[in-house]
Amino acid sequence: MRQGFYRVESVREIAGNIHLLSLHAPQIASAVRAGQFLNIKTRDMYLPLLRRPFSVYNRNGDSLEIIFNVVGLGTRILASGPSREPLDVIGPLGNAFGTGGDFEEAVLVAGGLGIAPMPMLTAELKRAGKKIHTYIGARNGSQIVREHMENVSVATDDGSAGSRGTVVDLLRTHLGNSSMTRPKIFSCGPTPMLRALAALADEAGIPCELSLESPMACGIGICQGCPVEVKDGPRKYALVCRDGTVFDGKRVVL
Amino acid sequence: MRQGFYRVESVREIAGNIHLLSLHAPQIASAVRAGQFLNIKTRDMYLPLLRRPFSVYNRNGDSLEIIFNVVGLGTRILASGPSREPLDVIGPLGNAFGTGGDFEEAVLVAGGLGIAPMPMLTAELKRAGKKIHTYIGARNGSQIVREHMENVSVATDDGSAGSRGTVVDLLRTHLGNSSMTRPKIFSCGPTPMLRALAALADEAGIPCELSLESPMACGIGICQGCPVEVKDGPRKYALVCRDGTVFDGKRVVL
Amino acid sequence: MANLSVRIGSLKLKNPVLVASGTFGYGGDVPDLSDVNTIGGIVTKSLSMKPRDGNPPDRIVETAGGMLNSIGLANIGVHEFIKNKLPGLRKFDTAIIANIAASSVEEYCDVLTLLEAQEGIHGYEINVSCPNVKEGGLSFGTDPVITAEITRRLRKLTPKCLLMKLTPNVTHVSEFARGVAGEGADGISLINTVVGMAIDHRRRTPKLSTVTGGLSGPAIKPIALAKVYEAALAVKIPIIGIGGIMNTGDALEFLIAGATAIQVGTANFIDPSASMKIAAGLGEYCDANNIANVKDLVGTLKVRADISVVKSWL
Amino acid sequence: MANLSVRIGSLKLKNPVLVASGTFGYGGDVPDLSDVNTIGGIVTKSLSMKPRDGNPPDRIVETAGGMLNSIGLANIGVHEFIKNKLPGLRKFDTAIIANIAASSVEEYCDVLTLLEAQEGIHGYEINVSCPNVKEGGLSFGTDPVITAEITRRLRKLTPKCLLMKLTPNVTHVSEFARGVAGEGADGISLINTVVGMAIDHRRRTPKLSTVTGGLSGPAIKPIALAKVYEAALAVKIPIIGIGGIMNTGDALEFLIAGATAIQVGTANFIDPSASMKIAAGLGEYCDANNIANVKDLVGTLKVRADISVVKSWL
Ligand SMILES: Cc1cc2nc3c(=O)[nH]c(=O)nc-3n(C[C@H](O)[C@H](O)[C@H](O)COP(=O)(O)OP(=O)(O)OC[C@H]3O[C@@H](n4cnc5c(N)ncnc54)[C@H](O)[C@@H]3O)c2cc1C
Ligand SMILES: Cc1cc2nc3c(=O)[nH]c(=O)nc-3n(C[C@H](O)[C@H](O)[C@H](O)COP(=O)(O)OP(=O)(O)OC[C@H]3O[C@@H](n4cnc5c(N)ncnc54)[C@H](O)[C@@H]3O)c2cc1C
Ligand SMILES: Cc1cc2nc3c(=O)[nH]c(=O)nc-3n(C[C@H](O)[C@H](O)[C@H](O)COP(=O)(O)O)c2cc1C
Ligand SMILES: Cc1cc2nc3c(=O)[nH]c(=O)nc-3n(C[C@H](O)[C@H](O)[C@H](O)COP(=O)(O)O)c2cc1C
Ligand code: FES
Ligand code: FES
Repeated sequence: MRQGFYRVESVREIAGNIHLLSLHAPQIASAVRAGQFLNIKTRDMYLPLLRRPFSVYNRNGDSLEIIFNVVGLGTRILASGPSREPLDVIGPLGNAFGTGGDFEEAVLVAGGLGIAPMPMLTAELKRAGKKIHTYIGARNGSQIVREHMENVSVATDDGSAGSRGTVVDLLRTHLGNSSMTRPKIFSCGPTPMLRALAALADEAGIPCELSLESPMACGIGICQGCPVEVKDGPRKYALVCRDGTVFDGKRVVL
Repeated sequence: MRQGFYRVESVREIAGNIHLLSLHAPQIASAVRAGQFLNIKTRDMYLPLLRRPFSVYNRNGDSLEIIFNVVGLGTRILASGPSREPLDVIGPLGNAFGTGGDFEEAVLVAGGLGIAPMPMLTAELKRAGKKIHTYIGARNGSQIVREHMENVSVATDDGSAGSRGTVVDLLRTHLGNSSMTRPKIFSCGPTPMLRALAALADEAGIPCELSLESPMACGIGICQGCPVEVKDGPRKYALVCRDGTVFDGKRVVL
Repeated sequence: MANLSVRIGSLKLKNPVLVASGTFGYGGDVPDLSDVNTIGGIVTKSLSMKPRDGNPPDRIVETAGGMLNSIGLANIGVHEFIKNKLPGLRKFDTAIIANIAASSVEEYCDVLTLLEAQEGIHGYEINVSCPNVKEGGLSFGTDPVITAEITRRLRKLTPKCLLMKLTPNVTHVSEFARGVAGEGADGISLINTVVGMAIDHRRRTPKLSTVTGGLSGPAIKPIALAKVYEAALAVKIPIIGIGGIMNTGDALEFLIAGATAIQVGTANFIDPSASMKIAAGLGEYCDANNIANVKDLVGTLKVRADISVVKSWL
Repeated sequence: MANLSVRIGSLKLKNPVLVASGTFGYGGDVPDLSDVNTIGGIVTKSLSMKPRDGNPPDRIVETAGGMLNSIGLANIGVHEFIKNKLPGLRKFDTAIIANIAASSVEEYCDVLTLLEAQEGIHGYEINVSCPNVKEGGLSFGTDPVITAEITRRLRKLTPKCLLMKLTPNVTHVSEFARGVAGEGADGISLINTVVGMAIDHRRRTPKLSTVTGGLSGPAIKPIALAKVYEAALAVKIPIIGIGGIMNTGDALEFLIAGATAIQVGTANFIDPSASMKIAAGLGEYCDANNIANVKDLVGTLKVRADISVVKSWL
């Protein structure tokens, strides 16, 4: 992990309210792994006060990309376009998805902005020679991002793209109809989705890694602000920013 | 006085660290008088929290101009150029210089950014048929603005333009060497300068109007935040924003 | 259209939004920039028996997300208020609440008695919590016995709505809340400003002439909410929530925490029609969420059953 | 080069900048992003006898210019600290101050006794002011008798630097300051966080699992400065100023107000090297202003002679 000032190369809207920001950050780009995040000071002052965490979406040579929704002040500032000053960024942070392990087919499940880590994950899995299935859930078709992803199936709440319903329901149906060889699930998305997915994985006996979110003050393990309840070990909580963000679905209580 | 959202037309540096901002504000432009000020919300959030007061520098048809130094966050934001959103402005505020009274020659004395109200004042005095002498004091020559002003004499701390020394000393010399017919002094600048000037005016028996500054929370007379001690009347303090900013030099205790 | 009216003692407000004392002049000072007829009420600048000059400059400093003031209760005095301000206020279709500050229990009583003889005042708010004066102010407001005593004395003098405005600068505001509720106050206004200071490190001087002042604005909203929540758990009389309320969302937080009404202070300096926008916003919120009566929102904070709230401060 | 060293009891700090408890882990957690050898000292996360899980999520909320936390003293416990963290800390060339939190007077004593037997600890900071736990914390820190009692008991157990960390959530912090000074504390750390809360008005739920939490960051700097000033006027022992310090200018304000040293808290989350930058900045400031010893700045606030400071809170 390192702290540096990096130039914003571009910011553009790539789907309904979803912005892609490209950052010239060679030192981070050379080290980052799929599932890791950046902690970004969106403006050089006390409002917003804290950094804002974003998954690395893609690596492009010396550049890193993140994608985000405008939800509050920090993302509003980022979406307003490159500022003259470079951004103060800490990264790469968190652990990473376990792409190297003992499995053959990777099942990527993303809800909403949970697609963010999937392009890098896809690239890593391809390098590791895994077969990839990607399931994307969104509110509606306008919010679907598929670039850099493989073998994509889509579910939308309103049925405006892919099947109507949740992405976990879609996966459940697919798992019922097909048989995968030594699959492993990788997921990122809203907590209710992850909870349902962890249950499905458990039922189906498929290993499952979840990338979690939490409000964070530091992102680097020094504030104890981002607990997630874990079932193993002597401690009740692990820290999302330092012990995660990726956790074994069996390990966490969501 | 009114509150409105007005488009920033341009921001440019017109002298060393002095910026000129032009605002499309027809409703204020049609009402404003020399010596009045605008109270500007520099950014739509809680940092900076309060509005920032600026004298009206010039009127240009439907546009109003202000000039300012970058001294803190608010002025840094204004200097960073026109933003997409219009600025939230309250104005015109404060009383105005008494340009219509019983005098023949107007002596304008400005220290530093105290030149701000002088162009509008010059225009009003010209319309009223007064003869004008302008004395400008600055730290150095690079910070002198003379546009829209008449008959300018300059004093700088370092002597890099005009005479070396304070503008009040310069005026004292000039008053000693020349004789004016029914003069009246109009001034704006740092408090120590105004104090010295008021003393000089008193000595010389010349009426004198001073535009004062004060930290302000509201700028519209509802917070009692901007007192200036006055010698007359039953109350110890007057309010700079509402009873001023222009005061008779004899009336105030600086 | 939702019913926005709320009741505090005998006083019915058309909506729960008031402007806070000292942040809106005497009430009618900025007619061009605001329409007070659309809010629930006006709380006047604190009135004392004699006019008060207030503190020397500087009185205002901006801080991160807030501001410090040391006005020192500068006001025209109750006599001039009655003569020159009250007639104008009577024309408004909104509740007029006279805020009273004093340096002795007698002065509180005398000012209230004078005002009680006038038409057009709907209630009183008693400032026992100004941090910027040497007598009265915090020396009263941090003493639960005197605070209760002032309430008791004033209660006898008026049947009108009597609000006690408390300071957050105490260990247990609930103790003060219980005290004034026990003496018959109709409501509790919370919070006055938080004691703070700022230093010009270049000159090594205080930025306020009085060294310390009162902190207000968004910076103190979390503190104000906690105090309102504490008081609302402690007493049954209405709380009027104050502190850093800038928009409708902030106002809703206070109602949900247990405030029956709210006051808008510092926000008036930035936008003199902030309170009007909040009153309108509450209406829209209720309509959009099928809330028939705004008062149904009061004290509706849902606290997780599996968690025992840390109440060490209670 | 100015002399930046300051003394607190028997402890000499190379400069007056420390990192605050709970905001820098155990001290050695972010070596890539900070160089603790350039600051005066590290205050560890609060240590209790047994490990503590801390409070359920959510523990963090951002507010205007500040943040609320409700960590609940989550920590690994003093045994694991001694085993796994202290060895690493010993390698640093900076003062190591162990912060202790406990739910009984005995627990404070027991934890301190354990640490006292170790090499490499230069002092203790006693947290009697955490707003986020049910036992200990504010129930101790708002009681001057217990606070003094804890000081008295601990003073007997160590000759090392003993700092008492007080809460701002009391009416008169000077009362507590005098109490702990009277029992032999070497210094007073001020302030811990201010009780605050935030509500999600859409869900009508508290944003923190424990409803209330502790406010920190720039928003509270004015409050912290006023408390430091109050305490510094009340006692002769050094004050360690804490609260919203983000940069050198902020640190100077605290020194001028009367703090002998300062701690950087929330700023670490935003910039883990904030404290190092401040330590360097103090050196530059002293050099630029011909201040030979940083301690010559302490308590140099110039108050206008014609103004009597409002001290109703003293
Ligand atoms: C590890 C991690 C990775 C993330 N990756 C992405 C991503 O790739 N793309 C994306 O759009 N969003 C991502 N998020 C969520 C993103 O951090 C928030 O949307 C963002 O912080 C909102 O900031 P704001 O100022 O616009 O919103 P505000 O609502 O104004 O933020 C207020 C506070 O709430 C926190 N907050 C708000 N939403 C969230 C959230 N969902 N999770 C955690 N904290 C939140 C903010 O950090 C801030 O402290 C991620 C969050 C985490 C923890
Ligand atoms: C009536 C009036 C007219 C003014 N006209 C001009 C003008 O035409 N051109 C110009 O450059 N400046 C003018 N000023 C000063 C200008 O308002 C300040 O420079 C500006 O507020 C600084 O804001 P900031 O955020 O950049 O600085 P900061 O230092 O960050 O401001 C912090 C706080 O201090 C206040 N403040 C800072 N400097 C001053 C000051 N000199 N007077 C009063 N309050 C201050 C700010 O308003 C704010 O509340 C005027 C001030 C007043 C009262
Ligand atoms: C400039 C100023 C003057 C104030 N004057 C008074 C006053 O005269 N009487 C009073 O009871 N409260 C006074 N207050 C306190 C406010 O009424 C209010 O309680 C406090 O500012 C918190 O609310 P806010 O954060 O919305 O401003 C004053 C506050 C400010 C900022
Ligand atoms: C996330 C967080 C955790 C904290 N944990 C502790 C703690 O364990 N012990 C303690 O004495 N203070 C703790 N504090 C209080 C800080 O040490 C400090 O007193 C306070 O945050 C004010 O300083 P600041 O505004 O610079 O953050 C914590 C503060 C924060 C923000
Ligand atoms: S966000 Fe600070 S420990 Fe995880
Ligand atoms: S600035 Fe508020 S009364 Fe003048």
